[in-house]
Amino acid sequence: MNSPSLAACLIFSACLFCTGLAGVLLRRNLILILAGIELMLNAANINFVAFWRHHPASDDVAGPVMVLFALAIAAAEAAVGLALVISIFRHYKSTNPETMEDKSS
Amino acid sequence: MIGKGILKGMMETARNLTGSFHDPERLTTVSYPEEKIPAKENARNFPFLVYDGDDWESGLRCVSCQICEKECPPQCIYIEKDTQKKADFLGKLQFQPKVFDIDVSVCMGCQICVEVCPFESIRMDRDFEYAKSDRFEGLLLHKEQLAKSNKYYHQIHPTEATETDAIREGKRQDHLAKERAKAEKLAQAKEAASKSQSKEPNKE
Amino acid sequence: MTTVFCITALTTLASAVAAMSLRNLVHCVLCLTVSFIGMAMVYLQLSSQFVGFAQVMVYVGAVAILMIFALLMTRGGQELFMREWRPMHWLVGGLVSLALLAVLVGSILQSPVIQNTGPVDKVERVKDLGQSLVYEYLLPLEALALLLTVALIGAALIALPPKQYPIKPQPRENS
Amino acid sequence: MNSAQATPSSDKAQAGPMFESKTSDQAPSLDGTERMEVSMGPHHPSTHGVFRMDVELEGETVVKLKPVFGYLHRNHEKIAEGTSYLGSMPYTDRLDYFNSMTNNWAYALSVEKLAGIEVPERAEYIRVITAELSRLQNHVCLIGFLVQDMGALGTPLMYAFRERERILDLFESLTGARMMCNYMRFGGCRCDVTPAWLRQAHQVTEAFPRFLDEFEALLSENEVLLSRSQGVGALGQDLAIAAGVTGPMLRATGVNYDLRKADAYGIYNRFNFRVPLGSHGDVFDRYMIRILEMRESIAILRQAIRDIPDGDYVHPKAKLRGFKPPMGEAYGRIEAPKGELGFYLISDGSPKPYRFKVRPPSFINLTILEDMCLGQTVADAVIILGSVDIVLGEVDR
Amino acid sequence: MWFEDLLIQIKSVLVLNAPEGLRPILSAMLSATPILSAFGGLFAAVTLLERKMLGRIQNRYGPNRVGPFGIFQPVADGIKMLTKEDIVPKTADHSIHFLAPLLLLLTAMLGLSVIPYGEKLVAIRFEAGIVFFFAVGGAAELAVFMAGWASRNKYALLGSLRAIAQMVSYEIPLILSSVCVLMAAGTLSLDEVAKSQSGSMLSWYIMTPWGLMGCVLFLIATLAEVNRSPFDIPEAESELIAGHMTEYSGFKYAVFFLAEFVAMFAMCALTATLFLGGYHPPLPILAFIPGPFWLFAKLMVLVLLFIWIRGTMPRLRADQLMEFAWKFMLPMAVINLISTGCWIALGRGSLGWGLSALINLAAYGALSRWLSSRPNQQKRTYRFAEGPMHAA
Repeated sequence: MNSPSLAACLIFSACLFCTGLAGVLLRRNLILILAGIELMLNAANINFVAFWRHHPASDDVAGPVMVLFALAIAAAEAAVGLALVISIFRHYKSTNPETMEDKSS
Repeated sequence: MIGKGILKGMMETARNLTGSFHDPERLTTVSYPEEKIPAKENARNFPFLVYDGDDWESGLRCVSCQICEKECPPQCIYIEKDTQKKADFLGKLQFQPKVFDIDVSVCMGCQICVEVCPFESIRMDRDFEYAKSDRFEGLLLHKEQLAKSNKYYHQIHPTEATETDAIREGKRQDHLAKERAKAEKLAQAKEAASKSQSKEPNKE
Repeated sequence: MTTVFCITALTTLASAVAAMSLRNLVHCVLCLTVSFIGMAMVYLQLSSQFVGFAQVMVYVGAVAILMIFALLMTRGGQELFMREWRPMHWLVGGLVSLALLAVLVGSILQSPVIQNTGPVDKVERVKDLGQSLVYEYLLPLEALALLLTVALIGAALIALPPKQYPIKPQPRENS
Repeated sequence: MNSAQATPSSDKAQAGPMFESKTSDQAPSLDGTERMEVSMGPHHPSTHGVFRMDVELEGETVVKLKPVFGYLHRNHEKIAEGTSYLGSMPYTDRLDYFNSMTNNWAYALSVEKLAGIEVPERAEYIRVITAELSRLQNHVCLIGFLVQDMGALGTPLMYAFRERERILDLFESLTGARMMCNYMRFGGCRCDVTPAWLRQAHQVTEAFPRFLDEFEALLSENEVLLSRSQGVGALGQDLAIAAGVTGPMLRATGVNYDLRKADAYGIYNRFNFRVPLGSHGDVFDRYMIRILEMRESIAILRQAIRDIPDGDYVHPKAKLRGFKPPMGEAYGRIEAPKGELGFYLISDGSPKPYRFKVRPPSFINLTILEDMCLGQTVADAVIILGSVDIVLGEVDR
Repeated sequence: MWFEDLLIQIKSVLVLNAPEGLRPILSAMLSATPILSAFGGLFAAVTLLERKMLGRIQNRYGPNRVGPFGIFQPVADGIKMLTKEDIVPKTADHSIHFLAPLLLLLTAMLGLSVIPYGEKLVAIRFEAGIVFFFAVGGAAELAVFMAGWASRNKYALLGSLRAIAQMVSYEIPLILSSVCVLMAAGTLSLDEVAKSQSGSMLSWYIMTPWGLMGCVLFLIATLAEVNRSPFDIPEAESELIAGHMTEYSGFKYAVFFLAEFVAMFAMCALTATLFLGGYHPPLPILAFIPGPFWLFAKLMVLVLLFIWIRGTMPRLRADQLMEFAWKFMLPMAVINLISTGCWIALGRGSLGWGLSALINLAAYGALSRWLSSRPNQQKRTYRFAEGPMHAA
């Protein structure tokens, strides 16, 4: 299988990263903000694999292993993050970060 | 041990599964239109009108007394008396129904009309395949549809029909006896009258 | 640079953009899932099977479901609509991310890395992966296991409702 | 229970899609989740006829349950006041259409009380036999339905119907109808039983315990059934007595009350049988009490079929037409399979009753549905309803 | 062997005669078509078989109207389903409502692509085939959610949430109980797993104590994963009408139905591959019968077992289902892993066999003792009334 070139992968992941960033900056819902962070993490993961794929060393699997670690961490992050969102929602009756400010003041 | 009860239950269903292939006790259903469970003798469904002889119109036992109409709990019987009378099995002139309708969509088959009928004319049928495409007119049975022969009655409820016939025979005997007695009385009276007067002829 | 990669990448990007911009939050999460699947396909094209499947398993099977549950529990369905539309906010945010994109793409295109290496013919072997996990990266793996356990318990504790059910039946008044 | 229980949250959430409803005027409970109002019925597969439960759910926990009935209201009592005493007899068949025999008996009993009619001994025996047979088929079908409500795909129900069929065949060959028997008359029964019929009834009775053993092997130890029914829908003795619950439901709570013993109506004091009692009052107890009662019914049937005397099957002076009881009132009650079934009659001396009132066991047992369901899950509410043993014909009348 | 070679010959002839550009597509289609058509036919046969067998269990005949012994019943059902009006609720999310059944079917069918049907008959030979299988299975949850959410029906939503909760929690014991086989076979690839069980029946993994326990656990988890009774809580008709399928009718409903059955077949095929020797015959003498036949025979045995269970069992409650997953399935699966480890460490001989059996039996005994000591698993005794009646 002919795999995509490194530049394509990197640009693709940069685009994904920026999409995630835009989501974090623009959306006003905690869950979507978390989703944006997940997108950014994934963009980084693609870079890991792409660099591993294009690295001349043949017997090393550091890239995929890093991705696996990142996956596990992302899963943990999602679990805790979403639990926090639920807990925040119980307290403030909203998942909009701005209304939270209003209430606490 | 958890799972024991479940295994026991599964053995039970397995026994029924295999049993359904060889044990008629475990496969009680029948394939209905091709195969029918033989009807019980007592089975009842909707009423019909019994007639004697071959002609349903003249042989109809109903004398239009309207007791069943009155007693019917859901009031599904509608009777209109005919002005013309006809002779019944005893030779007595009786009314006959001009209209006798039973709305079997209303009838609940309770058999009360049968029990109250003093003329043994209304009896329970056991036919149940009444599906019609027209549920108003189609299920309103008129007397020509309701009239069924005594032979048919014997076919579906042999014991009961024999009993009924015995009752009617008894009634006929009673009647004959009464007629005879009456005739004798009449004859005696006549004799007595003719003896005493012997003038006026009998108008009959 | 194959057509397959182009299609995958464009679909992934499009659904990621949709996930970040749609109004209906459930649609957002579903689009996000599509982009996760797209990324898994990119991994496959980079001949990294196990990572791709793990990606689908973790992100589609777990994270997306978790998000949906969180969405429904926070009545996300009702806060679907962005109540106020603030153009300034969007302008600034959009500009920042576009600027970052420009910087990144520029630096990637200028970087020497992309010139001197072509794709190497190699496949990720599950066996190698497993062996390197338990030999080379044993300590991180253990730490990760601990982290996951802690995260699991922590998440459960945080999300625990303040009151316990079931509700006891109330005695009838005057019975 | 939390504070939100008291807030009026109902009435609005019913119509409209669930996510678009305005939430601000709906008080959420403490943890911010919303209550869901579900109308189970009248066209819901679990509700045993046209019956509706307005259920309010917190997650899957029932916090409020309102039984709504009346969908099958047929004006039974008013119709009875407009027809002759005999004319109401076929209508009583249709109250609890599983047990037309016991319904007939309860009505006949109250009319006999009202008019002071004697019942010949043979008729009493026939009544006991038919009543206990209908108790058998009622209980076995109820258990079938109950397990069906637990999701058992109808297998126990089919077995129950297989056995019920044998009893219905008996009824058919005796009375002509399988369900709407219309068999009892004031002062006896409509027709006599034949020796052949008694032999057949004996066979059915003797075969029944074997079926019960099979049925219990299928169900009684099944772990799924145990965990579904034990501790579910528990009912306390005090509440049960206060609410007027009768029948197996009351006995499952441990109250020793069986009209066959307490009233000894008919000739029940001649038979040797026991009254099983539960101690938890939950769904499993109701299930087991019914199984045990069936075994006792078989004992009664054996004695009755053995001892049935010759004689009249109906009081020779009983009138069919032009029946007019003297002025007065009477309440006749029997232990129907579902509980105490009573008919209250007032006569003004005319051929029609002045007042006709039914005391249906299912209706009164149903009134405490909410008390049993609170704090349980929706799935439990379904089987609690199943364990009450209702027939909507009787509930709505 | 001859059968597989024949199939491969046919395929290579067909592919090689095609124009260059079409070859990969043609090859993929030629791999997919026999699998899909075989399972499509199996679906039709099993719907009939299930109804027949359930009927027999319930002392009925089952469908017997259409054709001799009702064998054309599936055709009639199909015609009925296809000609039925497709009703979509007005407030439903139309696109998602439409996509959900298709996605479910897709996930179910993708699982079939990694099953080895014969030594040479694997549609896609992934090195991590079983991970692919479970990853694709995970997407089914999403489809169920889409169906429930897009219907805008409370019953549907409740049903789909229950389904997701159930599938997520049973995925863990499912994967853990398959891991023991992967440990023993030392590979993630399904055809390697199947190959490692070649020989007679005795070399199947179900013949070891851990394999038996793993197989039982795997089957129970499979029941939950494909929403079959007694775990059909998502569609509990006595509570939730039809769960996430409440608002579906006609063709889409048929697709749901198909997806459910295909998922069941896929899981059964996986069970057969993992524990029952896959395409290997029970005795080496029987090797002249082609491998696919054996796989399908094993699959059918499992499907019949599922139907039998369905005819017997009442349904668990949602919370009891979770309880069962976490309190019985998960500990048992973990202990089973330990027992597998012992078996491997002790050289796969009779010593390891005995120790593994011991561990499993002890664990099962202890767990079932603990579970049946709970308040809702009691054996009760009943008393009969003595003394005076309660005053009326």
